[in-house]
Amino acid sequence: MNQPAPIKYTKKDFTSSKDVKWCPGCGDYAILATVQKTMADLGRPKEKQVVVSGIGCSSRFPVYMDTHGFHTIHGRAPTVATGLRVARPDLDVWMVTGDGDGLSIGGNHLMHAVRRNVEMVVLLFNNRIYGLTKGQYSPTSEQNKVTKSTPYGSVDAPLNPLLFALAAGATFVARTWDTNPRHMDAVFKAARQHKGLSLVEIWQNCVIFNDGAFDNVVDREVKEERLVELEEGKPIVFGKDKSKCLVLDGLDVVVRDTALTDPAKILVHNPRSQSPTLAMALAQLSFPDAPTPMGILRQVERPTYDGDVNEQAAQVLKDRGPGNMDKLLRGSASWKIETDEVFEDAWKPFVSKKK
Amino acid sequence: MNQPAPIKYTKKDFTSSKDVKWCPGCGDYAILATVQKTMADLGRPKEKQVVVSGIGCSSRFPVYMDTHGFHTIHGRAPTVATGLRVARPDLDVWMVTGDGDGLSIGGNHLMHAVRRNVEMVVLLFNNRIYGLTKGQYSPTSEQNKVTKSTPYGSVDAPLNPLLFALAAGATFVARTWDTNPRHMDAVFKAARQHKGLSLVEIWQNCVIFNDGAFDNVVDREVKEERLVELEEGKPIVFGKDKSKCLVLDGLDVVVRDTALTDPAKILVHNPRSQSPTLAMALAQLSFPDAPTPMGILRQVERPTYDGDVNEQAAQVLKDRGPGNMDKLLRGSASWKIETDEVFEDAWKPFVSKKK
Amino acid sequence: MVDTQQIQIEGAVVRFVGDSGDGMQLTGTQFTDTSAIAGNDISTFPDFPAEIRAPAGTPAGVSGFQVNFAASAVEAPGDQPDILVAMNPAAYKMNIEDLKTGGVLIVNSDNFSDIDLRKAGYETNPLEDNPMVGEKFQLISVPMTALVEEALKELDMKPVHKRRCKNFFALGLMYWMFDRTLEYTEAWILKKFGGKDVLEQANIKALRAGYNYGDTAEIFTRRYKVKSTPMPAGTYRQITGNSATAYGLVAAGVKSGLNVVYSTYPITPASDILHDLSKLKNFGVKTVQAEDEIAACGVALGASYGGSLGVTASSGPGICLKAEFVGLAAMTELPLVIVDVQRGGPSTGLPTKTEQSDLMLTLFGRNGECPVPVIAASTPVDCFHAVLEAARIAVEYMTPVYFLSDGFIANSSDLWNVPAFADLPGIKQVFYTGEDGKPYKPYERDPETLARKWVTPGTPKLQNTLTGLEKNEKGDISYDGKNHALMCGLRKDKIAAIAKSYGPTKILGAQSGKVLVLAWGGTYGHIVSAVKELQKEGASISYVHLRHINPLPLDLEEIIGNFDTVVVPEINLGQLVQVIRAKYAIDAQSVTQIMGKPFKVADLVTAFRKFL
Amino acid sequence: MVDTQQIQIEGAVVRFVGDSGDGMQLTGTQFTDTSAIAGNDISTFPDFPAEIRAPAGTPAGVSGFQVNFAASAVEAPGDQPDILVAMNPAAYKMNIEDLKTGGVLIVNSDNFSDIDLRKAGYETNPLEDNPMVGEKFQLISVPMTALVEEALKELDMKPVHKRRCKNFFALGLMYWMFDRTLEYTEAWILKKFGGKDVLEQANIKALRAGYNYGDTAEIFTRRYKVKSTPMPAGTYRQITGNSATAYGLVAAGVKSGLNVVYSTYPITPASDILHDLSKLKNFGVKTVQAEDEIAACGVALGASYGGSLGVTASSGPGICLKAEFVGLAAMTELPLVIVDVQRGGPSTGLPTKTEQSDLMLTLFGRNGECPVPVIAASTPVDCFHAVLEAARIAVEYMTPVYFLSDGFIANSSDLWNVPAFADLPGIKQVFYTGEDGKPYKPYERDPETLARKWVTPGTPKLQNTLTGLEKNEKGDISYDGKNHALMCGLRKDKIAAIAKSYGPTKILGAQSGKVLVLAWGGTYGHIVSAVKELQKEGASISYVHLRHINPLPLDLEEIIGNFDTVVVPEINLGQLVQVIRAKYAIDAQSVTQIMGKPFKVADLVTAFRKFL
Ligand SMILES: Cc1ncc(C[n+]2csc(CCOP(=O)(O)OP(=O)(O)O)c2C)c(N)n1
Ligand SMILES: Cc1ncc(C[n+]2csc(CCOP(=O)(O)OP(=O)(O)O)c2C)c(N)n1
Ligand code: SF4
Ligand code: SF4
Ligand SMILES: [Mg+2]
Ligand SMILES: [Mg+2]
Repeated sequence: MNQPAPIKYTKKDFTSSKDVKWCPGCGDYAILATVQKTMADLGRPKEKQVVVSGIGCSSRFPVYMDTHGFHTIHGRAPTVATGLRVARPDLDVWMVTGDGDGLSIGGNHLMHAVRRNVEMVVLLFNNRIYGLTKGQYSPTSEQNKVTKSTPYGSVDAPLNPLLFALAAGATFVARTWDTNPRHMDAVFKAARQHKGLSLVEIWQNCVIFNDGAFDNVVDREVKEERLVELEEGKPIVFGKDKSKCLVLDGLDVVVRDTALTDPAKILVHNPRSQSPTLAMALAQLSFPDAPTPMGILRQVERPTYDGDVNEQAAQVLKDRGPGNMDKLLRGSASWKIETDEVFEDAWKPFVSKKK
Repeated sequence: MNQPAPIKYTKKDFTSSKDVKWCPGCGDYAILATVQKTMADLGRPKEKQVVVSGIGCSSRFPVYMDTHGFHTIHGRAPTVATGLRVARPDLDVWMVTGDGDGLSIGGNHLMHAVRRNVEMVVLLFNNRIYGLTKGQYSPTSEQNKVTKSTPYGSVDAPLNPLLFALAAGATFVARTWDTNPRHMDAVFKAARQHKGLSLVEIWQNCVIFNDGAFDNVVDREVKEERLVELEEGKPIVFGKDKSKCLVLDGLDVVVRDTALTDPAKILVHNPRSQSPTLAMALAQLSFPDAPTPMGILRQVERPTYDGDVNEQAAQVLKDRGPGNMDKLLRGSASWKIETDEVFEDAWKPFVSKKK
Repeated sequence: MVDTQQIQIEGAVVRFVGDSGDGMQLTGTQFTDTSAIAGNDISTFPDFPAEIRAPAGTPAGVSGFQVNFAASAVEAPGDQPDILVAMNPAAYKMNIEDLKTGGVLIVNSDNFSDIDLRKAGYETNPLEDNPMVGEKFQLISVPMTALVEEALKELDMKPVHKRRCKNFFALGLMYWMFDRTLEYTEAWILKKFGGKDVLEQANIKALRAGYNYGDTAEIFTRRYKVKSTPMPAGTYRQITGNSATAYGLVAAGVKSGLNVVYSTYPITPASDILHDLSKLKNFGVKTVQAEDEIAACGVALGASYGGSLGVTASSGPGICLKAEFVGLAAMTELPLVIVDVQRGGPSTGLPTKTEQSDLMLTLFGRNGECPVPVIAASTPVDCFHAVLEAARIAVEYMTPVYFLSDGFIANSSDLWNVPAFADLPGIKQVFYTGEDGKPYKPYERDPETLARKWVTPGTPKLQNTLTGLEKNEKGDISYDGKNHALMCGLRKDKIAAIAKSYGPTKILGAQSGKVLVLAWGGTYGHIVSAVKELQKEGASISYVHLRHINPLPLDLEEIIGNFDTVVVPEINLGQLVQVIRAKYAIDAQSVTQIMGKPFKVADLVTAFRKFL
Repeated sequence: MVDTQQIQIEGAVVRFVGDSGDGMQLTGTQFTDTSAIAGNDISTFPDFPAEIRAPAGTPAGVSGFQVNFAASAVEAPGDQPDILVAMNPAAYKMNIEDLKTGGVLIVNSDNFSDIDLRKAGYETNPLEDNPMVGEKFQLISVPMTALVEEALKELDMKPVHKRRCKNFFALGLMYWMFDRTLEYTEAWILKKFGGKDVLEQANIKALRAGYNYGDTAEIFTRRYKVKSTPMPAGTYRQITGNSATAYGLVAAGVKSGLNVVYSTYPITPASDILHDLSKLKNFGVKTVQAEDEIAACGVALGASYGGSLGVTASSGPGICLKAEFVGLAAMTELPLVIVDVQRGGPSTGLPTKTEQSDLMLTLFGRNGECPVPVIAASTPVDCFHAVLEAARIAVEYMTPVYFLSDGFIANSSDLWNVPAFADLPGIKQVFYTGEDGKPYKPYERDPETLARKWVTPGTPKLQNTLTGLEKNEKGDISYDGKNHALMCGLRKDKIAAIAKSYGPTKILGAQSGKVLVLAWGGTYGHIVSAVKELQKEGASISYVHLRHINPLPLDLEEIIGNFDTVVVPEINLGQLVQVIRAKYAIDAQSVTQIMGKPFKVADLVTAFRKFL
């Protein structure tokens, strides 16, 4: 479908009148500001932007947007978003969730939405903690984490949100982080323009309960060496003066010295390859063994559930014509009675079985 | 831990007195017989074998076993099994589930059990249909499938159960099929002996609602060309006279003519590599592009949740000594009153706040 | 030669029983259709096991279908069969006790071999040396298998396939017995196979063989004739409760001008509604099979948020899972219909059996003060009208509504004088788009209905965010205590106000007297039969059957006040009775049965008599 | 020089209010501890916003802590504060209406700048030109920020950190005002910082500065002295309801000889129980933070199946999700304790506010006939005893049990005369291992309790499979109608039989009379105060507070019969009242308030008076 010409908006057009109630310094502020900018830049009709969320600090997001919104219940936003897209394929659906909302209680719904490729942008605010309930560990918390609920350290291994999405058949998977508005904005725009479900993991700092959780990678001092911004069609190099690169060793992606590596061997980023294996290999990279990849890991086309549901309905309508209610009610095995006699004892409380 | 010497059992020792109520010809019968044989061969104490299941034709399984069993509710067996292992690490837990029970309603619980690596064998009976509710499509049904609930064909893309488990961090992942008792038995034994969660997908034929769903791969006539039995440390070759092999092409696993391939290039199966990428690549293979891999795709060691929970409890007990209830109740900020005066108006319905 | 008498009777109850694989449901349905078309009123009761195919020949695998047909109004499928057709010893075993004294038992004697008997748990043949034979019932043994094999001997089919046609033989025999034509069933077979299968011929031949056997075998001493029923003019059909529910939902969509998004997760006995609706995409219906019941409810609510009529359905275990979402729907005041086709509980319970034990769950099974309307259907046909009413309330009052059906009415069928669609009541629905230019307050209410305005996303200028948190009239989140009290009160009053939209409650019988029977749901047919029986005896007993359980009709208090005793019969351990006692502070009496099946009319008569 | 009078008073209600970041909860707790140790009885009420840190200085971010302390028994935290300490204009705004006429308002005047006023939504300073000042209350303005900065000027700290100590200044001032020693709080500070932080010195200095300010500032005309309370000998502590619940569960484990597996998913206001229990692994407690509430319940049930005491906890929205599993626990008859710390509903509602609106949910929120015992705690301390009782019933009767607490008692604290553990009641628990050699029937019952035997996996020879399907005494799946009726009846009777194990119901007041107040849960403290007040006036009013809501005490019917009117006060729209009306068919009257907070004693007095 052709998008109509973009409408001129400013960030303010997407800012609701409600007081923002996150803690001062919370990473959520920057994400909110960026999404407002992204929407303004994209210029799609604002009344058609709908933000659906679950429960959590992050899930308060729609309250602060001057769009339509639905702050639903914990973990279930993907289902409401799916219903909305099935009913209203004309709307742009944005879903906001947290690492607890989306991967703990809501993991199954998110997985099935991904599998079905329901067209929406999923913004997964990953702060590796339960913020709103005041600091219990989450499915993305590192092992041995000491939190309110794990005074002796947590014992579960963390989940990798990107790998999770890729295995479920995600068509668009990306990662970005709260202190880089430029990067967030670019990723959000690409996500919105993708036809299908776009899952964006956003590393988000919770200043109160998990402050600095991502500093070992995103801190200004270290990030050059510890994260790599993926760019389609470009060799994957990073570090000071791009002195390091990624190459394939069998099925493993490993770090090498750029200077000592045959340029032809340097891995070229291709988010559009049909097989998700490269994206899966990249998704597994992390500090300290390798740089954390940021940007779009995968972007491919596949029919959407909401699209297909509506197309199938349209096709049936075309093939069979609009349903005739009287015919439906009579069914294929009815018969007529012409004489008109009435039971003496016919009594029904609501409608008469026989008039 | 050393396993004690195996006890001598026969299959009959694991057969309950209850009438088996599956449809004649159902693949479930062969799986039941094999599990009974596997348990007998392993010779672990039968009273320590516990089968936990959800709801579905497959989930009736424990009723037919002469072991302890819990036929729970739909999709939730992983949670009950987790609780059981946390409470009772001395028991051998077997979990039985279906493609609906385990991947539709129960997907999240299964994922979190896999992530936590709770020690149990999960037998996932995949018949690509909802059997017990009489034939609706399931999350593993192929796209466009016409079923009772999808008269015009289903529109969701199927989920790959093995990829799903691998992305969640599974330490043991295998696939087998109902018409090969020898293969099933070997896989079940390895799964039981693995320390951690062993996920075994079993292709199971539902004669009533999805008859022949796997025939295009497992049928006697075609299986030599269309499936490959993985063996640790062996080159992956298949077909008549092993004329075909798998090789790596970048990150893709592709089929080649064995005769035309440098033997050193033929992929050697290594389920024990730390990175799951190979297993993930193999899990994606399927007819018609490639043979379906059968056998153990991945088998690595990682601490178990149930083990760690119990170890941590033991450690705390060791460090702090057995808890003293009176001390606990008094807490760290109590004070004594020696005189003994009583309120006139002290009235409490149950216990007196002050005696 | 035996003389076959033809006897004119008012009606009869016939039960077909056999193995799950024997096609008893099909046989029963055909027999019912033919009886209905012949001009009888009918009521049916299918009863089948939870297993897909329990081991052939065992009691666990027995499947049955009972039909009551008569020349006068039929309200229930009948307590006891007059005629029992049993295809094997297991079926005999599980059903013989129900056969009416003086009834007729017809068996397929070829299926009473030693091996068959053993599967049913018999050591010896219960038909031999059975003092009941002749005394309690008349036995007619027919070697159906052999007769079918003989009839099909010319056809090129495997013997096992030939034997499968024996249900058509039994059907043909029953057609002979009740002097029916084979016309309807033959046409059905032709339509089904379209000339493409040898089975077409086989089934027709078996059917005729059964009919002819009756004519010639000289073992039947009686043949029956049921007069056609005097009926008002109209178009008639049979319909099950589940199909009626499906059609009622389609009708609700068309009447309200909304698309219907039906989102569910399969569960017995609700799945057939999905199966029906998934075929009707050209009626503006979209169906979603979700990953679980929570998701199903969320998808439906998301669709309602988007301006469709969201509908979700399940049975007990799945209804439990929807509670949190129903709370959100109540809090955000969006329309939603939740269909609960009740089955035996608690927990997984008795999945294929009927029960009325989810009433309290639907009334109270949510956190917080969260009143939700509850509507119950009384008969298979009534499912159509009652679900339409549920949708009306959902849309006109902006609220989730529970619609209660049950396993009995869901699978049973009765005869339906199909209404003209245009004659059905309408559903008022308007989306608000700010046309009055007033400042928009999401929770401003219609002074009459107390419903808030329905604004869908996509509406320019009226952006707002719905939330399950408490909020004020402007839709702003509010933790203010007074506002909370106000909002809880308004939500309660809105639901209470729905009762103003009902018509007057109908009473069967006198307006005052000794006993008022007060009931709800799928027990209607049996209770009305019992009450009429007692009324004929002159007993002072009247009957009110509730469609609306929450809110209760406004005139109910007055009606109740006119009777000495209120008796509440239910298929549970007493649920509505608690509601009535709590509401009116009266000592209402409970009559219950909880055996996975409908009441027996005779049991009800006995139970009611105690209060007279 | 102003003369400071020292006045002897019976008790006082003090409320500290400030921004979420101002440390009001800590300040209140310290003040309470010191009062308790000084020999007063106490009752507290913390009240904080749902946001972690709402924007500083705004009304949404106001956090409060109220304590009632006295020389005689204190049952509730008090309706209105005598003294209000307000740290900023927003706190002033949200609380000033509650201040008692003639009370004292103490403000941090440094926080009433224009910018602060604007954040609170004021155009002008409400303290200036306010006719209420002096008339309705006495205002004491203290430039706390400046005074703290001054007191800490020598310390090497950022100014922002210095300013954060102002809550200790306020605390010191209140200690002066009530003539308390600083001892306890100073010891607490030393223990907390262990000499490692400059904050240790800073806080102590601020505390002393506040105290000294009172001594020297000459603006306080009155100082108070609350006598110490006469108390029975014993060891005393303060405890919140959530901690008491945690300890009660630990006690239940030790008393029954079972490990406790506490499995939950975080939710306000229940999470603190998890936080407490996760530290107590050396008491045989294992804690599991599950992926959601369904899983949490499944893990607990799996643990019970394995022979531990499985416990799960949540609040309203999460309790909804456990319904299906509770049904399975009831059907398989395994012990399980489900803790519901109620909060404002429906839906997400008012997460940090209190309410009693999940009673009907816990009584009826499951499919099928599925009775489950419901126990409610009445005070913070009672949480300990009531949850122990819940565990006793779960284990001795092999059943899931709901334990109801609420946001008010969960976070409030009262004084506890700590019992000796040995004096607490025991829990009888036996695993069956086939020792009597009889054939094992999984659903054979103890003739007294009707409980089935507890056999855990691992037990040789007694292999059996539990299922949520209906089954017979032998544990075999059964779809037989009569068996179903029998089993439903037995499960019901088992729960009913629990009432035989209760002691006699205690009545506060006469055994008969005009009004019986009948209540449950965390309203106890306020109701008992109101009833006593009326009794002092000579009114014919008595009071029964229920711990057991299902089954109700056997002697309740008789008690109720001795009063003209039964009045049921609740923080909801009337739930227990429905149960009482339904059960006894009486016209019990409802008194409700639903504002996210406890009753006010005065309101109750007024409400009860109407029935006298
Ligand atoms: C059914 C239900 N269970 C639990 C909760 C409590 N709860 C609210 S938010 C939350 C987790 C928040 O974590 P996350 O999704 O990571 O969001 P964050 O606050 O970190 O942004 C929980 C457990 C709830 N509101 N509803
Ligand atoms: C909460 C709940 N929802 C739905 C059902 C109905 N139900 C029973 S089994 C099943 C699916 C079975 O499919 P699968 O797990 O693949 O098992 P199979 O029968 O194919 O072996 C469903 C939907 C149920 N029993 N409980
Ligand atoms: S608690 Fe953490 S995530 Fe929540 S608002 Fe505060 S800083 Fe942000
Ligand atoms: S329905 Fe299918 S899966 Fe179920 S028992 Fe029958 S054949 Fe097996
Ligand atoms: Mg988080
Ligand atoms: Mg299946």
